Amino acid sequence: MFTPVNRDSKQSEKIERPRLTAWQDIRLRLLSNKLAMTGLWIMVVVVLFAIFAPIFSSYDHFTNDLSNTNQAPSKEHWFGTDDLGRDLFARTWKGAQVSLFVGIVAGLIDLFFGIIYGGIMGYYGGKVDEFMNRFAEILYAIPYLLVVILLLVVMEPSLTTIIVAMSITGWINMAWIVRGQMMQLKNQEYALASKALGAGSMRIIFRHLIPNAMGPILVTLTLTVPSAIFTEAFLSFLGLGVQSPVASWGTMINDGVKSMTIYPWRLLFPAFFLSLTMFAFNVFGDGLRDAFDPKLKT
Amino acid sequence: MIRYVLKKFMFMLMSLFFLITATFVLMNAVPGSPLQSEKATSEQIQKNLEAYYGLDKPLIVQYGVYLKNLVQGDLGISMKKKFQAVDKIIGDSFKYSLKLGLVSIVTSVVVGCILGIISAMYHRKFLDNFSMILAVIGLSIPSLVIAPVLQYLLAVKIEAFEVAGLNRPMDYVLPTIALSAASIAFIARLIRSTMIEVLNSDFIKTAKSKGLAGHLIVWRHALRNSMLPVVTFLGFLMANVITGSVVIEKIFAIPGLGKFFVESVSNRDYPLIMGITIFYAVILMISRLLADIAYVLVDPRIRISGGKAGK
Amino acid sequence: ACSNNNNKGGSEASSSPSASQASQTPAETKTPAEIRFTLASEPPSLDPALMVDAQSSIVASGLFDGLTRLNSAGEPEPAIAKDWKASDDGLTYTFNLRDDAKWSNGDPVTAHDFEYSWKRALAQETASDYAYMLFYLVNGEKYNSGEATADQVGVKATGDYTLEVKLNTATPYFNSLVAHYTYWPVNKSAVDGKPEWAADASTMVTNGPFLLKEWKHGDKLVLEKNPNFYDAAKVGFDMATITLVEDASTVFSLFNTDKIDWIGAQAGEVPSDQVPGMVKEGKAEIKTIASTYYYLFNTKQKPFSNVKIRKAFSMAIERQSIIDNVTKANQTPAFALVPPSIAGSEGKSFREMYPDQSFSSENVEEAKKLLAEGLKEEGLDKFPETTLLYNTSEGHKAIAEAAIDMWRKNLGIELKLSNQEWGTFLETRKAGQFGIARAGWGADFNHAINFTYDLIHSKSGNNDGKYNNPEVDKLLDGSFSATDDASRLDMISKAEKIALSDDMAVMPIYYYTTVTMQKPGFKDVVSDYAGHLDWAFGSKE
Amino acid sequence: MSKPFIEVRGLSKFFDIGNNKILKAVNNLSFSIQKGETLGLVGESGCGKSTAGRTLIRLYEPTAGNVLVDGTDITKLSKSKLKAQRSKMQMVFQDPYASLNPRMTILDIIGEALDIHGLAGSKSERKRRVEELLELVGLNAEHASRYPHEFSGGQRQRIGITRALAVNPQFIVCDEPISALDVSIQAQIINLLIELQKKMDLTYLFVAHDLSMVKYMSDRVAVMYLGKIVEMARSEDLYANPQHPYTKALLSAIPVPDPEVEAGKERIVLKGDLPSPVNPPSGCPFRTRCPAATEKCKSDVPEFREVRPGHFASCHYA
Amino acid sequence: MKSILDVQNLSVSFAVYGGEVQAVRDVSFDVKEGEAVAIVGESGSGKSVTAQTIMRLIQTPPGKIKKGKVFLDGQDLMSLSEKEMQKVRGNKIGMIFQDPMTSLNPTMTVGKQIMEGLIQHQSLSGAKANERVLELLTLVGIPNPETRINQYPHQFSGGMRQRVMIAIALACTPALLIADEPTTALDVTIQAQILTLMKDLQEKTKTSIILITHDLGIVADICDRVIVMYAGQIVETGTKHEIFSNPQHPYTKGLLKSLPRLDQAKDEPLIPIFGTPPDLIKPPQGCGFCSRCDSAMRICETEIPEQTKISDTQSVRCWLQHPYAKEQGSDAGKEASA
Ligand SMILES: Nc1ncnc2c1ncn2[C@@H]1O[C@H](COP(=O)(O)OP(=O)(O)OP(=O)(O)O)[C@@H](O)[C@H]1O
Ligand SMILES: Nc1ncnc2c1ncn2[C@@H]1O[C@H](COP(=O)(O)OP(=O)(O)OP(=O)(O)O)[C@@H](O)[C@H]1O
Ligand SMILES: [Mg+2]
Ligand SMILES: [Mg+2]
Repeated sequence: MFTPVNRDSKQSEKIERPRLTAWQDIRLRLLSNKLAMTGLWIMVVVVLFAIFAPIFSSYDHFTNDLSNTNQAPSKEHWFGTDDLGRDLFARTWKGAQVSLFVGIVAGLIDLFFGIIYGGIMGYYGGKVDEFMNRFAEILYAIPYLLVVILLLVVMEPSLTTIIVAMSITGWINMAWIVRGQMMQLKNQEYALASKALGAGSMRIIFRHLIPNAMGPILVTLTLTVPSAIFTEAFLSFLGLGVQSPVASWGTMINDGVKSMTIYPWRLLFPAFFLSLTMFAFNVFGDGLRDAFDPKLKT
Repeated sequence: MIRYVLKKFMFMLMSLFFLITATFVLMNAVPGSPLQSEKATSEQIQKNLEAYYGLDKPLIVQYGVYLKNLVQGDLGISMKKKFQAVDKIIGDSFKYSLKLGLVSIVTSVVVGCILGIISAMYHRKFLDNFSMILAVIGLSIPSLVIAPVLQYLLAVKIEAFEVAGLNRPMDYVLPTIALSAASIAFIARLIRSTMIEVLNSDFIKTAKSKGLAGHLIVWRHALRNSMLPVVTFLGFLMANVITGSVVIEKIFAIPGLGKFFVESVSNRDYPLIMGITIFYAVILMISRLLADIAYVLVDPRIRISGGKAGK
Repeated sequence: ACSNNNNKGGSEASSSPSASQASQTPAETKTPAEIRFTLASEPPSLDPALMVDAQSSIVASGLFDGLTRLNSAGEPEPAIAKDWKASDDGLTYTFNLRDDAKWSNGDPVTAHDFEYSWKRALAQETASDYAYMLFYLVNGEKYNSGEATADQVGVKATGDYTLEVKLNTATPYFNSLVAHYTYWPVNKSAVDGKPEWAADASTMVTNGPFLLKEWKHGDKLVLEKNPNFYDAAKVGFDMATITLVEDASTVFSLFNTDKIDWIGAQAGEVPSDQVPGMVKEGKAEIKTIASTYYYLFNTKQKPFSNVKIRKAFSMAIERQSIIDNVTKANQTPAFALVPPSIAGSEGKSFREMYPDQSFSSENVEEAKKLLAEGLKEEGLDKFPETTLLYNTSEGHKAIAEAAIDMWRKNLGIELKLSNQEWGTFLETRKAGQFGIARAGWGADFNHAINFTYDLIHSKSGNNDGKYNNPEVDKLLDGSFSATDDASRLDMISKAEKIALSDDMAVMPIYYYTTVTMQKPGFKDVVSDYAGHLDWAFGSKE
Repeated sequence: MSKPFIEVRGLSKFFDIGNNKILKAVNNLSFSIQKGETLGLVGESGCGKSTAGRTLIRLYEPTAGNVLVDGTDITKLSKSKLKAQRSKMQMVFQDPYASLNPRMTILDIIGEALDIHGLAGSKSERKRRVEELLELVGLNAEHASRYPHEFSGGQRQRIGITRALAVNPQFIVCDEPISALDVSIQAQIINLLIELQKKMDLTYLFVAHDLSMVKYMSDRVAVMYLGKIVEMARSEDLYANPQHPYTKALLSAIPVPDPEVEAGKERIVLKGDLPSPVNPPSGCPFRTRCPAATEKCKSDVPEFREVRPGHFASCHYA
Repeated sequence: MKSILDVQNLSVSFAVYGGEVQAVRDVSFDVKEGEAVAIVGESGSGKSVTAQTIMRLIQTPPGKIKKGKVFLDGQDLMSLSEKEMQKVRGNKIGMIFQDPMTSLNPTMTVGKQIMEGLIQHQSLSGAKANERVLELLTLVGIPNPETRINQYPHQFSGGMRQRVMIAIALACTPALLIADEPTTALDVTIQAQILTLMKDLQEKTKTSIILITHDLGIVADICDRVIVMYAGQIVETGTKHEIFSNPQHPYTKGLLKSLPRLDQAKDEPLIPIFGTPPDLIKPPQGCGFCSRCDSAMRICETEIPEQTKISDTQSVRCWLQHPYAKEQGSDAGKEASA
């Protein structure tokens, strides 16, 4: 018992804690967040339904059945039918495809431009920042409707057009968020260290700073996606986006609100699933932010 | 401070100039014209109309004339609403939007703060989850849905409120709820996250070590320090809320400015488009400037100087 | 699709006992009789020369009084003009004016006011959209284009209370035409040099049954009975409150919570999903109006340059099914352009005289056959990609969706749908960038020529499908110089038949109706022939 | 004396802090360091030590002055030339928590240095080299795949040193590499630095505010006050015979971990705080806190002069 | 002398995901009236947690006071309600934190922050409180207190702020002052000012002080007794002189050795303690220092050592004090350096 042990000093450098990469760590923290996981599951289920429900449904989203208009939900039509007798179950999930696609793609594009623009603006600061900031501000204030209508002149209405339309100004908010983060992070010593090694600005911005600004970026993204979904409805209304008989949640809600008091199911289902998805997005985004926040680490 | 405001002001004017130019060009590039109608009129009538509104002149001349009038404070006359001055249209409708907007901003801030504070104080406990779920729900349901549902349930079914209009104080309730649901949620979450951080900061420990009670700590020490991000957010919120919301105005028949954002473009009412764009930009810039200034008031550490106000 | 026109259903109103009683009984404590309704948007102008739309005309019909007024059947009745006569050649009209009409500023309403107002409407610097309504006058068009002077225009006050009008061609419906708002008078002293006079309640000078008390822009208009109106006894309402509410559901809710008394006929709209229920419960009424809903074919472009294909498309549409299941307001299936409420002659409507049922029929088998033939003629082995263009609106969308579904089912053709915002839509349609495009037309005045010349004459600016048949043009041109009404209508009907039956120039779908709801106790508040609310001479018990 | 390895002439760095105010963080520094030598730099917080270190290797663009590294003036180099020079001069940062990117593995953090200068041909070579370097500072190869947050402060600081070493530098600016560390760990790092210096013939600028460590580490020590060097000498010399009143006060203020010494010590307690570098006092910058200040100190700027052989000070009365 | 604070078997842990950090493990000590006790130890050894537990400032959750009692003047603080505890904080115990830059509310004037405690505990009127604040500011050596009172913390330098913190802590003349590394964030010249001030104040007010630090120099300067903590435990206590001249625990010894003496030459290497402190999420089964100890024995890995009294005032937790070890170990690894 009382005999000395001779140890290699190296051994005392051992790290006791289980080995966790940053991603594993984030995953662990996410997994332990019940609300966020609920959000994730909702998202997964909604996406699965959006993909498979239209395939397996015995109705399609476009065939009219004028003898069966505005039917309440029933065995045949789970979500009821609309004013042209189309099956709302099929339409809701077809709409989910459009809305989710638009939301996510627009979100990603905003992310892409916002990060680049905001990253450069925030990192360089000074005159560059002033100039780029002004430009964004002007773009932000130009009547969006004009831009969109003009776009309609040069492009055919389609999902692509919608996404282009949204991307014209959508990224500005993201850029501002990223800029704020950059200004905070650019004086971090690890950025300086990289500079001391001879790294260029782009490397510092995109390898060091952006990954560390992921938290606020993700939160903004969870706000961008829902707003993109609503903007899609608005743009479709202007004739820019998906054309009937394809629907999106946004356009279905627009339609449904009008007949809310007599055919409530026409509003209920798309609105419910949209809200549910938004809810899921938000709580998941929150969880993700918490998981990404190194300050909350132990 | 004054220098700072002056400098900002110069930048604002410059931005405005570019904005005006860009909008003018865009507006004229867009198909359709203010004089069109579904029924074709004779070429001569069309010409008379163009001559009347000066649309027969080359664009650059029109632009010059517009700028000249603008400098003299003349925003022109609407082409669709015959002989109503643009500034008057904006002024009349802005009155309503401003009133409703301010009410909903105050509501957003007060309710959002309360929810956020509750959440932060009971971090990771039931009340936290409860108020955050409430907030997220507020953020998840589009106002396009909230507004008509509220209207139907509370105004039509039980007639507790007026269906439309904005005449008595009670009339503000429904549109305010619809208008502020999302920002309440956003502010609540913002406050929550900063307040959690603030509550973990050293000076709160100092306050505790003085023997202050929990509510006093939150009220005297944590709240003001948690308001900073809200103030920045308010800069954007202000501009967007007080200039009106198309959807809410439509549903509650409020004669606000919001609908003109869409209407003026649909009608290709050139002077009104320009007027509203300028007005909106000015409001946007002023709100952001006010947010900067408010920032200084909230946080004595930040002194406005040169280019870097608190942001 | 909508338009303008104004008329008064005044004659019946006079028989309203309550109205006359109310003004005679000394007990004035009764709550004032008020009518409340909504408009979707603010009247762009209340200046008769500048008005172009239904909203303005509904409000202004309470504020102004013209030479004549149309009753609910669409026939002219005396108003400011006590009587009138046309010369034998039909080119000169003489109106005798009553001498007790007054402006709201106290001035008498004289023939000079009419002369001034008409010339003002024609003047270039007034820049009136509807100046062409006055092109019937001699030199009217020339004056408008600056080729003639005001003095040369064919209107003259030959005395304080006599107005002489010279026309380019015999126009037997001219006495209806002067009921139109472009022919209404304005007060020179109020108008001259003050272009903004009609944009504010305080500067308005009017001569109608009501006075504009308050105009809160964007919010509401309040009209009060004009005590100095020459026929004040006929005016049943003490006031009218017109609020501006855009959203149909909100309007409906306002009605249900007793905040308004009327919906329909351009003064609010019953939400289409509510219509069947409301009609069933007897709460809503459906009235036909003078408007037609139709699709334009782009006749200058394959495949719709082929008449057989056009016919096939029209035949494959089940109009009644669209009406029953989509539009749901008991519209009438249309096979021609002139709607049933447009007058013909001798008390019969135009459509009664020339029914459109025989123009074409719905027949899927025939349609398929025609389509195949048409494609062959065009040398096409399959139907090319084609777009159906419509302007953004729920209603248009539903109809378009139903239509393409019918073509899909009946003809096996897949069309693309495309919707556009209004301004863009008009431009696109004018430029002919469509295969099929939605269109609609409402009456400017109560005559069949308004639905034919304007829509199918190759020179008309409204013929966006670019239909061109010289024979039709010749018939329509000829109708202007026809001396009697019967032969004029005959020529018009022939032209219509060629264009719609033989050539299928456009594809009519239905004749519009309007759904109206009103609170009990109102009398003589109606939708006029064109589908505009006519309220000014109504009353409330 | 041979030609110095680092030669700094009149180096200044001013920050424009808006409102037309200039903050003179580093004001006209001149000194040189021999190859293999350690120059210690001490001074109060905010006196410009970090700024000096950073400007020296051109992490900040100098406002004025020249820095000659091995004969090349790096203040004049173009971006691309500078990048090549960067491998010669490196920096170890103060805060071992903030100086490692929390989102990167150690392999990537150190590997980045190799990538930038193209020092590793293949992936496996890169890994091998990183592991080699880790061994050099007493860490395990196994650590390469871990993230910074898994390490203790001392280990992180060693990683920071490894990163600097990765590019085979000749000159390292150590910006308070131990002040964020525990006492028991500090010695590990100091020993490591000294060991590396011997092994690789490194030249150090060692910034710190712990005077006992600086003395132990350095061959010569420079004392900074308000952006200026007020005294510079061989370290034994400086400690045994401080000339500037600031240095004297500084030395007396260090608490010595020995109760007997502490009990008998007479401490010079300076009054007041460091003045703002935005408007420094006229004349001698130290005069506001100097116990022996006179009218002369107010008006005349003392010259930085050699008061004894190899011992420089800027005080009128030294 | 009467002991004013008596801490008995205090254990505190924090729930974190993946386990429990046992930050303080079975800590007992006392503080006598008018005495200055230093707690030294490696970062993360539980010094701050101990101090904050005495004040009951540990956030629960994630923190949890597992067991133990803390008597202040015979009253067990751990059993008080939150309300009662508020009467103790700031009134009977004052506290100073490490970082004066973040320990003051940036949005409140300095005067108000000092006044708060006075109003809370002594129900002074506004004017009276103001007077007292001026008095306090003068006491801690802040010039122009009249103008300073209305300024915000950012208008103060670090040293000044720490003086303000001291004024806050002393406002109600508490019996015990806990200073958690009060000078770590300050410069040496400023540190000297603050230390001098604290010494003066202690002489004047006779307040007992717990001074947390890891600078042995400060300990040597102003403390009477020293408590050495390692990995959540007290490994050694003794008077200042005992600890410096006769350290018993290998950690204490190592700590003293790893510091350079002013006369130490560069080629005479420092003797560091190798390795890193244990992770308290999985505290070692035996002695916490075992993995870094040169003289570790088998038993050190498995059993927590007993407390051994060296003198009336000095005691240590180390198996080397065990009679067996003394027998066997004389030739074994005493100087077995790696
Ligand atoms: N990027 C910057 N912009 C403006 N001022 C700066 C900047 N960096 C440093 N300063 C200022 O320059 C002065 C010197 O700062 P520096 O960081 O060099 O001091 P230091 O001696 O390293 O202090 P410490 O011991 O706290 O690290 C300080 O007053 C600081 O506020
Ligand atoms: N709120 C908390 N949540 C989780 N763990 C905590 C918390 N507070 C402290 N700890 C842990 O408790 C242990 C002791 O921390 P403590 O702050 O008492 O150390 P210390 O001795 O004061 O160190 P330092 O010298 O760095 O201040 C550390 O391992 C720390 O990680
Ligand atoms: Mg520094
Ligand atoms: Mg601590």
